[in-house]
Amino acid sequence: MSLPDKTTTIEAAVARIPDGATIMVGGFGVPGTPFTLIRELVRQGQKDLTLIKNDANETGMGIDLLIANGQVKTLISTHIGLNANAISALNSGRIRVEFCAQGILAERIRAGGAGLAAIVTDIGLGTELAEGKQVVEMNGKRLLVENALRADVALIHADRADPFGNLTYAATARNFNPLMAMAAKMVIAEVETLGPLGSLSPEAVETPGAFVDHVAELFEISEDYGIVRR
Amino acid sequence: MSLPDKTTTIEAAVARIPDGATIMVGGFGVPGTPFTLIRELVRQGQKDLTLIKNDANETGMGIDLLIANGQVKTLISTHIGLNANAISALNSGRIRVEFCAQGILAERIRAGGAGLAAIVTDIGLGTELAEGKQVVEMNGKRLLVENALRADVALIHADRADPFGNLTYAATARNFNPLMAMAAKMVIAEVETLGPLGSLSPEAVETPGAFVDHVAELFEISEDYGIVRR
Amino acid sequence: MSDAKPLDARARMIARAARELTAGMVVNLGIGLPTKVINHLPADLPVCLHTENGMTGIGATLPYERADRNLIDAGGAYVSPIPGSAYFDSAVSFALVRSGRLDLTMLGAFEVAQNGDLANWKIPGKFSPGAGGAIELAQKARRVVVMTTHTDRHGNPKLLQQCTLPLTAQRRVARIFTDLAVIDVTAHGFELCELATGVTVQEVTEATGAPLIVPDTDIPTF
Amino acid sequence: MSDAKPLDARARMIARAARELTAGMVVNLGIGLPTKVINHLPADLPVCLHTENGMTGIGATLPYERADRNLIDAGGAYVSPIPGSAYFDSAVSFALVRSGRLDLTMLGAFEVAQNGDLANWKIPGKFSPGAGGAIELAQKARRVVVMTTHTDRHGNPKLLQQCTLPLTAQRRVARIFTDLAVIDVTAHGFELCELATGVTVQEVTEATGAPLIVPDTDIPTF
Repeated sequence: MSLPDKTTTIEAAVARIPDGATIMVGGFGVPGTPFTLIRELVRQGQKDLTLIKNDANETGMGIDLLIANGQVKTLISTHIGLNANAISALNSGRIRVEFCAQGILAERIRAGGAGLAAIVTDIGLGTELAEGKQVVEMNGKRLLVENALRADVALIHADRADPFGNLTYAATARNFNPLMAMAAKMVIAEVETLGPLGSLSPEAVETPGAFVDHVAELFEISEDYGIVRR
Repeated sequence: MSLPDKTTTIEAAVARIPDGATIMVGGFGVPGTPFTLIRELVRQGQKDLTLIKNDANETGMGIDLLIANGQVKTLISTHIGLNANAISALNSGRIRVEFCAQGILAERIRAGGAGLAAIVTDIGLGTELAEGKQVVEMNGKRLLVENALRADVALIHADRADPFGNLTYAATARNFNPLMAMAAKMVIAEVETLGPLGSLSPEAVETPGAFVDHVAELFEISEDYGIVRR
Repeated sequence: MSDAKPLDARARMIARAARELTAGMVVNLGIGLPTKVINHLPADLPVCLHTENGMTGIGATLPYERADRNLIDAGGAYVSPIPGSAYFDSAVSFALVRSGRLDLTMLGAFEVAQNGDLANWKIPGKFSPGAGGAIELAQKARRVVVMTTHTDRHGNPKLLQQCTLPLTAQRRVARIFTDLAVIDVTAHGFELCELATGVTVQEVTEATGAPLIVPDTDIPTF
Repeated sequence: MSDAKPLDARARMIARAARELTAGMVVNLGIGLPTKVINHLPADLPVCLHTENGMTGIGATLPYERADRNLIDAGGAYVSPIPGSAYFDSAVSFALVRSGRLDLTMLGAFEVAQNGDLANWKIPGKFSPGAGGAIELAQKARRVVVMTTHTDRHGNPKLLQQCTLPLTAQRRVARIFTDLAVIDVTAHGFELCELATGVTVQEVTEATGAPLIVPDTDIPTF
């Protein structure tokens, strides 16, 4: 037995994304953000996108380029405070933003990746984040039903990969990547180093390749990925 | 800054378990079953235990010793077909068994470890496993609410560890261990190899030590852990 | 499949079922008979085998002497990794099943109904060991096929109008491989697709506990 | 703390708050002021610092020249590992928070009410960037303490009878470290515990927007 080869190019992978897609984008700040896939999505210009991402990156970086280019309709996020452009796009109504508590966003994505319909939690009770949410009663306590999130596409940044799509991540560049890599119909991973099958120990794999559809090696690590001097 | 030292002995760790405790026990078949902790629990004789474990091991092994010794009141499990003693204990009413679909047991434990109240799923709809379960309606569909599981104690078998309780697992000895290691008030890990702080790469850690309370090194890997010739 | 001597009915069924696995699939083979198809897969076929206790990329089964005590499949067989294997916990393992990443599962059966209902985990009063992972595999794999003897050891049909035993999943079985035939579950009921060598349509019809649609065309044999 | 020159009020507050961390704790220090307590922790104190973007065992903050581009804390500072650090994904990170493994979180505040309500994430019409991880930290850490200036930049009190801003969490704040005092949230409201050097009880009372319980005993200073 062998394992299927899923390697492709950044261009070909992104070309599979249609207008109107819901796209999960990995990353928390710079680490783990798939900047190259995002730049290609800007170049190809797909429209009316719904993005799901922890944060809006910073002005001029990452998904801010998609927002600035008018490609984003809705953003589901936890915190956009480092991106003044995103805040002004929100305030002017150019994009719609749904905020979610950070760990609950992680769990909703994970629930989507785990094939669950929802999670039940007390997080947000007594705050405005609970407003309008479905409530369920368990053992006499009222709790919130937070529906699972799935996406048409997940854009993942991984450190190492093999052609089957087994992935590993560097340090805090994990964050939302392993979760999103389970939760989309089409999972595209840009990877810093692509090795042959067998180059990753089965114990080191963090995202099993069975979840991943397309693997594109980065032949250059652009400045986007570098240290941000504030 | 340094990190707390949680090393102890098998005896001292198990002595912290009271009668009547609910105990999660790692393992799927032999791999990952904490046989040494279980044997010490048999020796100390704590009573009226509720066990949560994927399977009942095989006759004369693992938690079968606790069942045979009359220490188990209730078992929450997915499949006990390899243990004729457990089936006869169930049939004669000596123990009560709650069956759960395997992946849903995993998710209920994980939900407990993640501080969630429940998960919502369609698994089991149309089967007798759905009987008596709480139902919630989402988007016109009836779904099952499966409550999260937490335990007083989790007994974990790990491959390598450091004194803070960071853990790694070998091959398919992972199974329920990383999930249970998040889901109990007191987490006790028996470990095959205990190294100093820094002996595990931060990227290799599968269970962060912050979830773990006690770490006991195994100075002997007994026959229990060996190959089973059927 | 290149055996010199003729295959017996069981081996023929297994070899035929193995052809259900095609390039690119992620596949879970149930404990027992379905696991046997591994020995009939071409060495160069790119498929990913999954086992619910936490592994993708299952390689050869190992004899006890060469086994790794920490590496088993869900049936307890000692297996080996291949280049590209991955290990993961039970939550990730079933996440893969429930989220639609499992292209195919091949399961054993006590009973299959003509609407695709499957019963394979419990015989009340006789056999109640718990469902393990069967419910999720049957309910969530993209395609569910069954491999089973056509009748039980007493000669009673296992393919029925309705299941009598507790269900594993409703309306999920797409195809059944037996020692007598390959049968599809269609909107109109069981439909004969292929016959085992030396078996007649009448034999299959008689061994089936529900109406069997027999196409007008030639029926291939396996 | 062994500085030769006297500490200013802000540094004194930070140094005092650092003493809230005791041996064995798992601690999340909020972005901004709370992060500064790191520099006041004894080198041999066994505590585990957690950051919500996925790390336990946070070591020293690094200058840009020596930073690892993939290793930041939730505030974006480049940090380093220590022996025993671990990296994990965002789901595991908040699992740790929500399941009771976080012994202490120290957060900033816009407002704290005398019943322990906290508002620290939104000023309607002015500042609505999203709550990030604040709600879960405030709602689920075993102990929630706040570090903040006693009044806002206009001199208005931040310790109030009731919060006016959208809440982060209800009745969760146990203690408040300010530039003027250490104040506990009790069943009866704010209670003065310690005074900053050179600050009088009257100054604290006047800067507090709710009744302040002042014990009869000597008030320690910091």
